[in-house]
Amino acid sequence: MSITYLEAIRAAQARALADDPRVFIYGQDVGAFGGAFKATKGLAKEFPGRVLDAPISEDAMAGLAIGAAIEGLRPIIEMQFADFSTVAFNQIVNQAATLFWRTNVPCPITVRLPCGATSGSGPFHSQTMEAIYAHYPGIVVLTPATVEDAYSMLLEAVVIDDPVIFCEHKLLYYHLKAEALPTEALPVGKARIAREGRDLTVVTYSAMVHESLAAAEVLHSDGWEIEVVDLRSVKPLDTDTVMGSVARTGRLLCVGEAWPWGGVTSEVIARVTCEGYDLLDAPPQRLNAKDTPVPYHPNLWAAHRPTARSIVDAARKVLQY
Amino acid sequence: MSITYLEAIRAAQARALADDPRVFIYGQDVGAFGGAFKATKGLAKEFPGRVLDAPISEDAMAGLAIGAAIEGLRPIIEMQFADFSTVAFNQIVNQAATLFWRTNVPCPITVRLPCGATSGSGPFHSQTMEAIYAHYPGIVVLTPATVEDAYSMLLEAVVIDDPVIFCEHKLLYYHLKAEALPTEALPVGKARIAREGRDLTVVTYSAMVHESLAAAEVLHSDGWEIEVVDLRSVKPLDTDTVMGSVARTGRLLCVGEAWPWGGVTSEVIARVTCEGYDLLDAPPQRLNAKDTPVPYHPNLWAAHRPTARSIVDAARKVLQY
Amino acid sequence: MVQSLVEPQSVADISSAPALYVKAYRAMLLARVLDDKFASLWRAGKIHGGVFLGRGQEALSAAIGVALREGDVFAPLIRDLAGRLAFNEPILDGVRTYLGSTLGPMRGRDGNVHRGRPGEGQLAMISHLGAMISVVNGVLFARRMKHITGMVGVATCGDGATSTGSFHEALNQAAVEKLPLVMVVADNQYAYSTPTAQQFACRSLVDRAVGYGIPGYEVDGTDLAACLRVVGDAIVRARAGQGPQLVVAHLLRLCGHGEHDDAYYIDPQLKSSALGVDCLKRAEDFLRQQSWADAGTLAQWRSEAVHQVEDAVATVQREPPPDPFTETWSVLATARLAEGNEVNARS
Amino acid sequence: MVQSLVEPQSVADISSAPALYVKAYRAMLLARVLDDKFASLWRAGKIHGGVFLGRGQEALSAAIGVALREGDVFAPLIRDLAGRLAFNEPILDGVRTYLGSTLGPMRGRDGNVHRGRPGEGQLAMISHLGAMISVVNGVLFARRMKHITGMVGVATCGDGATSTGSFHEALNQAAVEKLPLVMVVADNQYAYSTPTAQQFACRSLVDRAVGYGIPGYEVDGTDLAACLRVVGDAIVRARAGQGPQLVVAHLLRLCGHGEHDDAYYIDPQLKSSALGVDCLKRAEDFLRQQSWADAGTLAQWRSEAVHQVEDAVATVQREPPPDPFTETWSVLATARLAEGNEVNARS
Ligand SMILES: Cc1ncc(C[n+]2csc(CCOP(=O)(O)OP(=O)(O)O)c2C)c(N)n1
Ligand SMILES: Cc1ncc(C[n+]2csc(CCOP(=O)(O)OP(=O)(O)O)c2C)c(N)n1
Ligand SMILES: [Mg+2]
Ligand SMILES: [Mg+2]
Repeated sequence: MSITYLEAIRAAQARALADDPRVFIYGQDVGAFGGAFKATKGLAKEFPGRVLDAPISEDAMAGLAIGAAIEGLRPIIEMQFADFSTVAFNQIVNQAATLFWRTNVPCPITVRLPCGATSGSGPFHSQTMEAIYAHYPGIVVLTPATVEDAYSMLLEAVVIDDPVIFCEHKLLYYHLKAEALPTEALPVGKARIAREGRDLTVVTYSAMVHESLAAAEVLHSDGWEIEVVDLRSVKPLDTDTVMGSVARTGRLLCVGEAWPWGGVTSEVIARVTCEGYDLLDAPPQRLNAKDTPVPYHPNLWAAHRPTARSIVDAARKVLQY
Repeated sequence: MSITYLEAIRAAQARALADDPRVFIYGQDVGAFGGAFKATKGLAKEFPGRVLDAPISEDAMAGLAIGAAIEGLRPIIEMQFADFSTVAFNQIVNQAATLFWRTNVPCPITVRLPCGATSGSGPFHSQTMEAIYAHYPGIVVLTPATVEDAYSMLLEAVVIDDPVIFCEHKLLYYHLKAEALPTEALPVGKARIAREGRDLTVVTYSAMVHESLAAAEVLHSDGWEIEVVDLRSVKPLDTDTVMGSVARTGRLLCVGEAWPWGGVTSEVIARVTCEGYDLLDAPPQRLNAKDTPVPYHPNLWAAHRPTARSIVDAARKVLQY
Repeated sequence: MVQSLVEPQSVADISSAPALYVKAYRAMLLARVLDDKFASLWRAGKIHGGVFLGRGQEALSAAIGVALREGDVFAPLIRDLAGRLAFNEPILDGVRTYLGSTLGPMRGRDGNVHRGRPGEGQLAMISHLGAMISVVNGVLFARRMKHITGMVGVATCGDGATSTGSFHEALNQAAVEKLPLVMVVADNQYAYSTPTAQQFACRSLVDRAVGYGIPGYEVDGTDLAACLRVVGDAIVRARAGQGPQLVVAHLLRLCGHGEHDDAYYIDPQLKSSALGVDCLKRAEDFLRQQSWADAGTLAQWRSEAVHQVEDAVATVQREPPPDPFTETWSVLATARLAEGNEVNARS
Repeated sequence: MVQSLVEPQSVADISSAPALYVKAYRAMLLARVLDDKFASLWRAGKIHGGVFLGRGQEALSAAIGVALREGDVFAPLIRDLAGRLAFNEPILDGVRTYLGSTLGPMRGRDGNVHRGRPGEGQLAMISHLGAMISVVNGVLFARRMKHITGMVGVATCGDGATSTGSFHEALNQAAVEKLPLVMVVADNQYAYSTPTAQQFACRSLVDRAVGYGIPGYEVDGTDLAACLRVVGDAIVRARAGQGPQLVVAHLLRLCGHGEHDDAYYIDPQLKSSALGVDCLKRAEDFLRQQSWADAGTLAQWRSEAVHQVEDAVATVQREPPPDPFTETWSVLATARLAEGNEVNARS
């Protein structure tokens, strides 16, 4: 038996619904249809009245979730694509994110964002929005890279008493597989050493973990040992694990699929250089998507995002310093 | 005669309207009333039919501006407070910012955002949003700190063929004064050395330029010479001027009023450490607002944002390394 | 087919309900006195930020408050002091929030009208207009999931806020889900300085109701009796499971947008029209006409209100302001995830 | 008072206008053939990303296209191939955009239905539903500032998109500004898998018109003659300065949401109802009934359409795909501000 990243997301939602009567799912086409990506397939039937279709009203979807959370429920909202959460932005960053701080009433909502570029999807079905949400106080931003994390972190997202932006990567939905669902997991807020190494720390998250692991493999055949840190959660960001790794390797490359200005990569580099400057034996580097919208054509798309190959090139620069 | 920051903004709009028949202003209460802050006072009368009240529809306000820009006009949109631009967010980052890249048709709109915390304004009338907009490709983000820049950069914003987010700081509106309007100016995209020094570079922008200058003055009496770089524009960001300054001082402190995660300060530090690592004699540091919403009460507000005093403290840390 | 006219009234004539009328009137009066106090504190420099009054809208707002019961949910906006008080918001909550006392529900973190106790059915508005309505929907939706019936949610807004996308999405959502939402729109002729002609082009905002497939009612917002009847009926219907209800009240804002605004732009013709009548004055006249209160009683009620307000202000002025050193500066409910302090130390 | 019913028609009966009907029919036919080609290219793996067809909506869409003139502006959505073609979008634009040719208007940067030539009145949709309508308003607003009259803008959307806040804000804005906007809503009974019962609760979406203070018309979207008349009239009225117009067409989506979707969820009763009639077939029957075309002519037109499509596809398949090395990777129009390359080099 094997289970995909997408199936893990479905399974986590099924379990959350089964375990806790306060959980419900609301989003466009999530009901009988099972969602645009089938992440809620069968759940409407299995949990009658708890998996509900929404009108095309993202602002009101988020608002409804917040109201239900005030009443003690634990809504999961599915945005059909992460990109469309821009029209729910205000409710998320101003209403949900401030509620507990302002009123002492927690706002345990989970917003699932199918994120990330896939070939042929173009500028409006490809975005990763972690940096935007992480900028705001009061939001937890999760970016699972593995089937196991997709499952365990989504379960934990529902339990967390704060608004969680759950960034699922569409490129991993069908192809990424695991043998089984995990029975235990690192808690949210802890990064994971996805591969150990001594020469360079690559800090990354979401789909870029896999590109980075592939790059590490390539560099391994050249004799380099690359340590890959999977952040798992970009806010809170586990600076300690990152610094621990940099302390061992002395070198840092940050890789993200988002745009360069103000993304996870600049945040990580700022933290490491401000707090762990002496750990570095070479200038840190970062690699992001290019600073244009995500292109439609596969040729452009492949060049727009970091890949194992461009990560290898960037890594060599840091290693050769 | 003296002119305030706010009057400079009004004067720039008057001149833009007078110089170019393609310019118009659209926003809530900007017409006969002259805007919530009086930034368009008298303009509706002086330029009949070209300064128009909008309904409370920020999304449609931005959309209308984009359509008018497609037709070759040069709209200026006033958001009543920067905070409310969250409901125009989608039109700005997905429609305006991508238009030229997608279609080759430029989108010369200027969105004026009255930004920044003032005492008693609370979580929803205090935000600075430069980091959010700068993250997206296709947007120019300006953050004038002086009366002269408020004037010249707003004039230039209207001329620029791309969407410009013009971040005016409300705290500077009435109190910041200059003798006269400038006749020449640094172009957008160039940072300015606001104060020369040899011991430490403080990189900052908007209202924090003044807190930083005050901090430099305090440190001066201790014998330290602080160089203050006013970024003026946070995207594009003039890395060259920043690096030139760090090359002279060997030390870097970045100060911003926004929240810490992914703001201007982390972007600047990431750039300098990635590209100018060897220029640094000490770890860089940054100082931002605290990672909570902006508090209402003056006591909390004053502690939430960086001030001359906290900048002095942070600077001493870098200097003493 | 189009239900945009006021339907025949289903509840008894208000003249048989003096107790309710008096209750509402006293909430109006208390709100007016407290609002006036806020204005004078503001002029004296004792209040930071804006002060927003409900002058001229007390009848409408109070009519909401008295029709609500424990277990209902209310999302008031800036001109709803009367409704808040009638729905049991303690006077101290308003005073503490305006003065930034740490003992208030917002603890100095948020101010003025941005207060509430969401856990007790009093939502705490964010500034973004239209944003609270779908939150009310969410509360109602949750109650339904918990099989709680017989309760309602009321959201209010002005003419200007009806132009927001959020207003539309939320009303449509309530209609689709048949939630017991009562949306009360105070068309007070202006949104800040903007007259309704620049805000909408329909005859009356009640004409929006048919487009959501919900009933809509118009009411003279200067007339407390009418407000009690129309708002009360709408709430009764929603409570009885008849789905969302829209009430549009016509009235005039009898003050500036905020106390910083002298409202010079308000059309004098509107001021002298029927819309410009002061609902408090009108209610007093009515009380006297009906012989439900004489001049002495009215003076007595007013003096009680003044005392309540003065007591509250005196109490709060002795309370501690927030202290940045004891403030947690932490934003998450989930303590173990709070990197706030670290980041803050770090930043 | 309420103008939600179809008004008496002001233009001559369509039977006196065969040329217009034929023109529209041929646009429908070409669109159907081209859509089918896109679907088959997609099945063959030649198209990346989604393919979205207008099957069942060609009559409504073509009626828009033929009523527009040079100088008008059109913001089509995903099911508007017929309208695009009728409003002079070159076939090559669609084919090049779907196949990602650098010679197309989107140069491989954007794909499929996200194409246009905004400088020529053909707006290029972004995906976010509702977002194009206020952009049309902006174009119309600008024309008015330039004292250009007699032109119109048409925006289209589906039943689902009417639930967006953007739809509401834009319609209200157009009404307040009295812009010559014609909003055409194709109520095709589903938004992706979601039936209209989960999308709105009013009788018909045309009931929204009164709430904006604009006239609204309903039309049978399967009937080309009716579409030409109702859409044509609305456009005539807007052109004549009568302000925004809402047209709601009733029809059924005769395909999946996209080609990846088998649309198993569509109610069979709807398919066999009057809504489920194929507008293309119905138009052919009408052409024959009116003796405006016989079987031979129809076959001839179809074969011309097939040739046009095949030629276009053959041409584009020889065209170069985008090359990441010659691509500028620069996003600003203002070249001197383009830090793109630096950042990109930098990142
Ligand atoms: C989305 C949004 N845009 C702008 C504002 C600024 N603003 C606050 S109150 C107001 C006018 C509100 O008018 P109306 O809804 O009629 O309420 P009234 O003040 O008349 O009671 C405006 C524009 C806001 N709070 N939210
Ligand atoms: C704001 C927004 N939310 C969600 C989507 C995803 N989406 C694309 S098409 C669609 C259904 C649209 O339905 P409708 O408006 O009825 O048009 P139809 O497809 O039926 O022509 C959805 C939900 C989107 N494009 N924009
Ligand atoms: Mg109003
Ligand atoms: Mg549809």
